[in-house]
Amino acid sequence: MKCLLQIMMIWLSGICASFGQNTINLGLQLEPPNLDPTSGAAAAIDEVVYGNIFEGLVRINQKGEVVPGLALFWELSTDGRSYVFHLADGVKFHDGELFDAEDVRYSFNRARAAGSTNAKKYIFEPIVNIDVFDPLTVMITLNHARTDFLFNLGLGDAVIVNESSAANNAFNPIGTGPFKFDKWVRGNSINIVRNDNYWGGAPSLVSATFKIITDPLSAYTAMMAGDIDAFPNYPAPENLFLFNNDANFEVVIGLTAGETILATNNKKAPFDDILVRKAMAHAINRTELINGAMFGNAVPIGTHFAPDHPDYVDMTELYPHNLSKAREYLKDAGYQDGFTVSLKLPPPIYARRTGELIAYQLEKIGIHVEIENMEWAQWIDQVLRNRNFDLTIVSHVEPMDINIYANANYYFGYDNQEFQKIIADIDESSDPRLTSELYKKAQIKIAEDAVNGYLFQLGKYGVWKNNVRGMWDNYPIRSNDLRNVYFEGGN
Amino acid sequence: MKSLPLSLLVGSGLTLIFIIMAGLSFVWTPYDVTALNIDQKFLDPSLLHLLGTDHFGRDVLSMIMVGTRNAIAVSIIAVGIGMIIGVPLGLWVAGSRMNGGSFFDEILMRGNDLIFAFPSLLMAIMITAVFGPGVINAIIAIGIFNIPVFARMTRGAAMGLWSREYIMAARVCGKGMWRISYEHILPNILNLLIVQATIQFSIAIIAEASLSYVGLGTQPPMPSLGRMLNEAQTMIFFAPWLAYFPGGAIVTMVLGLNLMGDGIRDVLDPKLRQRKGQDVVA
Amino acid sequence: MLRFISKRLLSLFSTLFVATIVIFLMIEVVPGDPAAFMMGLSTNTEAADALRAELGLNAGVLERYFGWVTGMLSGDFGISYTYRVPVSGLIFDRMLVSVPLTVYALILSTVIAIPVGVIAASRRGTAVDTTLMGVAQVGVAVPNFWFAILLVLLFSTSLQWFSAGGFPGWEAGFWLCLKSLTLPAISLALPQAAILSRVMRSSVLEVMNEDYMRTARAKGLSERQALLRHGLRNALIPVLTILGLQFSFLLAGGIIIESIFSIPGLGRLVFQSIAQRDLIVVKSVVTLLVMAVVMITFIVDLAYAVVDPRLREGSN
Amino acid sequence: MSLLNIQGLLLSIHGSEILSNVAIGVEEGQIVAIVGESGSGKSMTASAVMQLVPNGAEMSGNVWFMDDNLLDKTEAEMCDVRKNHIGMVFQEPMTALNPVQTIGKQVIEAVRLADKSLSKDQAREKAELMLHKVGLEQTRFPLNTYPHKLSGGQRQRVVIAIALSQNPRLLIADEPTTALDVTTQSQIMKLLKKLVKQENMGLLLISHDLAVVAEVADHIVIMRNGKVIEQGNTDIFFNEMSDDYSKELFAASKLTFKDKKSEKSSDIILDIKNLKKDYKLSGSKKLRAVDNVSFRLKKGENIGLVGESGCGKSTLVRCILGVEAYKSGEILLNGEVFDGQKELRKHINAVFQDPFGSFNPRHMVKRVVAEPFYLIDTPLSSTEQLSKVEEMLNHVGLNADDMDKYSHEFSGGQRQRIAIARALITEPSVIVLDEATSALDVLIREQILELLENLSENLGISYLFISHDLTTVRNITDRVLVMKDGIIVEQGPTNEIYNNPQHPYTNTLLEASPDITKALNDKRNELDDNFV
Repeated sequence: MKCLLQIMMIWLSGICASFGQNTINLGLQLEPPNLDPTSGAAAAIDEVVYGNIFEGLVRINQKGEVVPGLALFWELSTDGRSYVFHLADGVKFHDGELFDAEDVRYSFNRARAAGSTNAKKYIFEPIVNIDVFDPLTVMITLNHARTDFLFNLGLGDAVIVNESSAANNAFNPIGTGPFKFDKWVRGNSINIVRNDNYWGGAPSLVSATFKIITDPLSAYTAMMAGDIDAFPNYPAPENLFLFNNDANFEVVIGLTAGETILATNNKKAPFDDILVRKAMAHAINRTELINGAMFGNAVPIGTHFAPDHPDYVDMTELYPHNLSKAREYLKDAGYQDGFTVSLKLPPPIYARRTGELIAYQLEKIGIHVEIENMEWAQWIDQVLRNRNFDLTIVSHVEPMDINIYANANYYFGYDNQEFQKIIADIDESSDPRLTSELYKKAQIKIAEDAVNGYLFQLGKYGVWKNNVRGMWDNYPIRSNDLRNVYFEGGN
Repeated sequence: MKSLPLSLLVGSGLTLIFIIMAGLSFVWTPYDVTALNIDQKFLDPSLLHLLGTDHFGRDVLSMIMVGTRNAIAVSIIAVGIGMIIGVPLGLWVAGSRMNGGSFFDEILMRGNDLIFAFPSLLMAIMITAVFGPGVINAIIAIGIFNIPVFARMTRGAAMGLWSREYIMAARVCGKGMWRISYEHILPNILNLLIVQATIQFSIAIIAEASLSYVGLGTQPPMPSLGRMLNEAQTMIFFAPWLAYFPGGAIVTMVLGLNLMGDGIRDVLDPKLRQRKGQDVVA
Repeated sequence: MLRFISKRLLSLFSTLFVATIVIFLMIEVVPGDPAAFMMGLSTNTEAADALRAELGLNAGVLERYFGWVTGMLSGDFGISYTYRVPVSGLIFDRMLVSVPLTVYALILSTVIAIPVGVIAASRRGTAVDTTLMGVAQVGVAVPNFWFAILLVLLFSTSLQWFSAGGFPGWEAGFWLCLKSLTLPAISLALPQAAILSRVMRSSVLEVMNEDYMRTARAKGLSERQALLRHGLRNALIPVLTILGLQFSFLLAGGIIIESIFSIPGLGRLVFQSIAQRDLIVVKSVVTLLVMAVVMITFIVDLAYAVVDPRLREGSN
Repeated sequence: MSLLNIQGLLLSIHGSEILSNVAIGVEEGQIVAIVGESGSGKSMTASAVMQLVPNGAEMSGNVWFMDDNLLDKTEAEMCDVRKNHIGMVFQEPMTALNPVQTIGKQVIEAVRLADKSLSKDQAREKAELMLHKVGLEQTRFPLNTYPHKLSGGQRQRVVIAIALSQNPRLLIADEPTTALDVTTQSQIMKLLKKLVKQENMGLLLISHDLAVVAEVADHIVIMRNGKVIEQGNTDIFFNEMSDDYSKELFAASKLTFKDKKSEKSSDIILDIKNLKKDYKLSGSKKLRAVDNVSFRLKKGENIGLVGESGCGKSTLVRCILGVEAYKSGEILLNGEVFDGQKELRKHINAVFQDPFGSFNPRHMVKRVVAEPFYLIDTPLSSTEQLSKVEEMLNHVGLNADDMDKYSHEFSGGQRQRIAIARALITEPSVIVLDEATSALDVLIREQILELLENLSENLGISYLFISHDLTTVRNITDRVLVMKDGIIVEQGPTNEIYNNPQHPYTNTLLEASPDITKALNDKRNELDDNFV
């Protein structure tokens, strides 16, 4: 029996060798709660389904650019309010249903309806009209021009779903993408297989398995043991160098859209005093944070904007690490003897490690920080909803989310009319050059106001076997689009 | 003069070492455990840093000293809670049962069964989920599960004593349940309680380590042995000492306590059989 | 015997009933709600409210309690808030991993502990006894998660005998699954084996002092024969209790081990569900675990009755 | 050639000598009794023959069994000897059987150990036969009976059957009846005697009670402190014994009568009226432990309450002592209704059976004896208390220095004295003596009884003397109550009850009571019969 098994295994491995590998095992640290990207905000959903199972009218590529998706091309009216999308022909959902313009209308109407559970309902708010001209042409009219509308349509929250299957997408996702959902062993793995009828040319992988590996120790051992071919976002930057030293692996350190900030409760004393915030900004030593917490694998930021974005302004030298200056500001604010604050930390390891370092750094200027580790649920409850906090550390992983500073009710409570005006202008702007200028202005404004402590952009630590090709280097959005992934040396 | 059992000598020796380490950490540690020094991270054990340094450049020996102190403090209080509530409860129901009332006894024993039926680590996690992670809640979570242990043990031992003739004699002298419990029962089960307390103490140390391993015990910047192990686990491939030393410290401390418990039992009552296993599973 | 069983069953059900109330109330006071959790950093409170309504979180307390309990009685544990699939299926899948893991660990620990305990007891006072019990003392002192890390370091990384984690699923074949459960089972089993062997040893020692052992010796049985024929079965009685306790402890206590080895077991499910406030899963799993403990206690009681005829009559 | 011949047996455990130069012989068909107090080495002698001695024991000398010196045998060879030649019966029948195996299995095991050639069915048959021989009929006690279903006496029969089923040449019985009631005791003794004659075995019988063995033994060995003091054939031994210790033992075992002055006052200090007490059993069933018991105790009078285990006497005592509530009836103490109230408690106190369990091991004697002062409303100063304690210790024959010792520093007899001192300290009118002398060796028992008698005369205290043994209460009581199944079946002046029992149960009890004089007479008659 055992002997037979061995023979079988040798035979099987022979097959694999002769045909080249065409299935991939990917490591995923967080299991998605469900597989419906249009409901809920879990990034882990997009990491599995975006671009693989579901597609939107447009797609975001790994450089963060908007490229055609289900809409092969589009026209924008001169007032910037109306988009006419020309859809790909012959596209079928995985269940065989034909995709057409009605699906676009259905998907967007569903997302903006009252009672929608779409986490980014705001994307659809500017829509006033969706006109289906014919099955392959749809016009979307906005209340006013929005330069970010197309980009937003590329997000996972705006993927196109079919009316007949939408309700079950949470556990049986039906999309139009190059991969079909196969099965999900909860807590263990999610399997997707090639969609041979894919309209855009089938991918080279026959199937892909996302293995859920929550524990960073397992992540390491699973990689080393070869159980995993690729870990798109490896959870333990501290031992990345071991893979770097190993010729069997390739390590690609890229960027995510995650601005990691020391979020500060601007409505609460003493942080309502800009001097205090400036003092803190000077007390923060980004180099030490990045070395200590991220083991050198992160890019410092001085404002709430992705450093690889063309509009990014480097504000890191606005408040350089300078303890005496920091103390001076504190003294000016009347806190020469310091004060005690709490620092509520959510579970991710970057937050916990950075938190310990921040506490140590602030201690040096007399701000005594009491760390309170908490779960996400508690953090959301206390920090995000009830704004019951002094300081916290969190990574804002949504792309282009500087507009959150315009919301005076957002948890860090930055209520500045000047800034709100800038964002409003961005919303109104239909001129990309102007928009770009406004974004820069916005970045400078929040940096100057030291709304939060801007620490670093979260890195994306890609680790894969050295024959894996076509993985994303960066996470402009959370996606592991596998359409271009293949094994070198395979067929 | 009877010679002391080896287990007692070794056990109390080990325990003493840790108590001294913990006590010393109040006044002195080789390095400041709250001072982070990134330049000094992952240093091998050397004369400068006897047990090496961690990812923040902290001295592992100093952290173990303070971590031991925290573990001991948490365990003492948690076991204390268990004793202060559990022992009188056990005395009470044993007394009331021996005096004819079995109602409260039934309630307590059912309650005991109920608590025992709940998976302890899971409940500790739930408790800290409700009240937030931290030392106090860890103490409560561990302490709660100590109550039925002591209540049950006290009850059992007390029931055995209640049938003794000197209790009968005391009852004939008109002494009430509580007076008898205090004068006659308690002093005679003290041996058992001490032995049980050392066992529970060692269990509490492992429990504290487990809780802080999952991030629910002692909070940073206070070092804790369990959290050190958790933080170390992704670094063991290049800095294994980060896992060896704190783990070794837990093992030695618990070993010391268990040996001491065995030793005390042997000295106090050689006939007392080893019954500890039942309670160690938690 | 029948009265014995019915009496135990009655206490079993009353314990379970009280347990459901305790669990439900405990879950009620847990702060944070699943809908908000799922919306993450989103500013959209409207969507969270809609989600809350969709998940049926707005019903009254009593309504929810009775809905839950009556649902469970008919095998319907409700729909997971986060996964949106029936909780019963979720739990069942995890049980397919946790129960075998627990049984595996228990078998390992029993197979190690019983001979060790018997040998140590029959050679009490000798170097063999001292060595075995010394090792057992160390075993008791080792936190299983630390042991697991050491095992990984040794077997998965240095020797590369075992894969370090993950579970291939039963359809991948029995041996493959067994292999992937081996390291976790060992790390769970060792401390338990240490405890069990100590219990076994003292139990055997106690039995060896019993009068009926003397009777057996007087019949002409050697010490060894007497132990095997008359002692073991009696010595196993306290061991049974420990085994029962250990089963339930291991079933739930694998949380950390399951996480270290990336095994999709019950412990990890509940741990993750607590974090995600998927409370319907939490309360169902906890109820199930409590039920398991109570059932096991019941089974152990029955086993006692099988081993010990005195208990069959339910006499005191 | 003797069946068993122990010569110059020396046994020491971890260097301390337990047996020295013991020499005893047993012939086929002979019953040899070793008699001695606890610690005399009698049980160790039996263990030494079986070679079932504690770890660390070292032996020298010779134990000849037929042609073999057992001391030379290896453990494996000894197993064979135990299988085939020597059987043993122990003191504690309640625990001597494996509780998880049927009696049949345990007997069959013994059968097959001794004779491997037997088939399963044959072994079964033999086991049934053996159980029949010891009086356990198949119909009532089938082989699949578990030990817990049996009473102590029945279990002892099973143990005997086990020993017997191996057709031993020698049977060793170590206090086989000590844990049993008198009536059972006499049955078991008769059974043993019958079996010895039937099988022509040798029996080495070990007992602490001369009276018990006198009836059955052919040869008596008196042991003390690990040495054989004196031995001889029963018929002549008692006449020819020369050692003082033997004489003392004999005297203590003999029943003597003293005439009692019967000038009792008519003051009734304890009046029990129609007392009833029920225990709830499982379900709605009840056990009436005390059923309609009435009696009166007058000042200066001593009453004996006699009955076997389970007759309800302990319950009655607990009710009288006010530590247990009763169902109906009345207890009048000095004319007042007593149901445990503290004010009346000083009039009544008790001495219990177990000299080792009667004191809190963590309290010194002065604290133990002073405990009843708790009952005094106006507390005495501690010096007053101490002088009172001293006085009481003197009364019971102890010294004032003993106050500062712990109870474990005293022997059993001394402890009972302390217990008496404690009972006396509040100068009660009644002392309940609950089996107060049952656990003591015969000689000590004598002394304690004497002490009690003196105290009663000097202090005018009344005793309620509870015992399972009729002979013990005979000399100290004025009246006797016989209790069975919760009912007082007979009561009357002690002499009348003894000489002319009315109730058949009383009669049985009396018959079964070991009585050395009677035993010796019977023996003589038996011999005479043989001559005729």
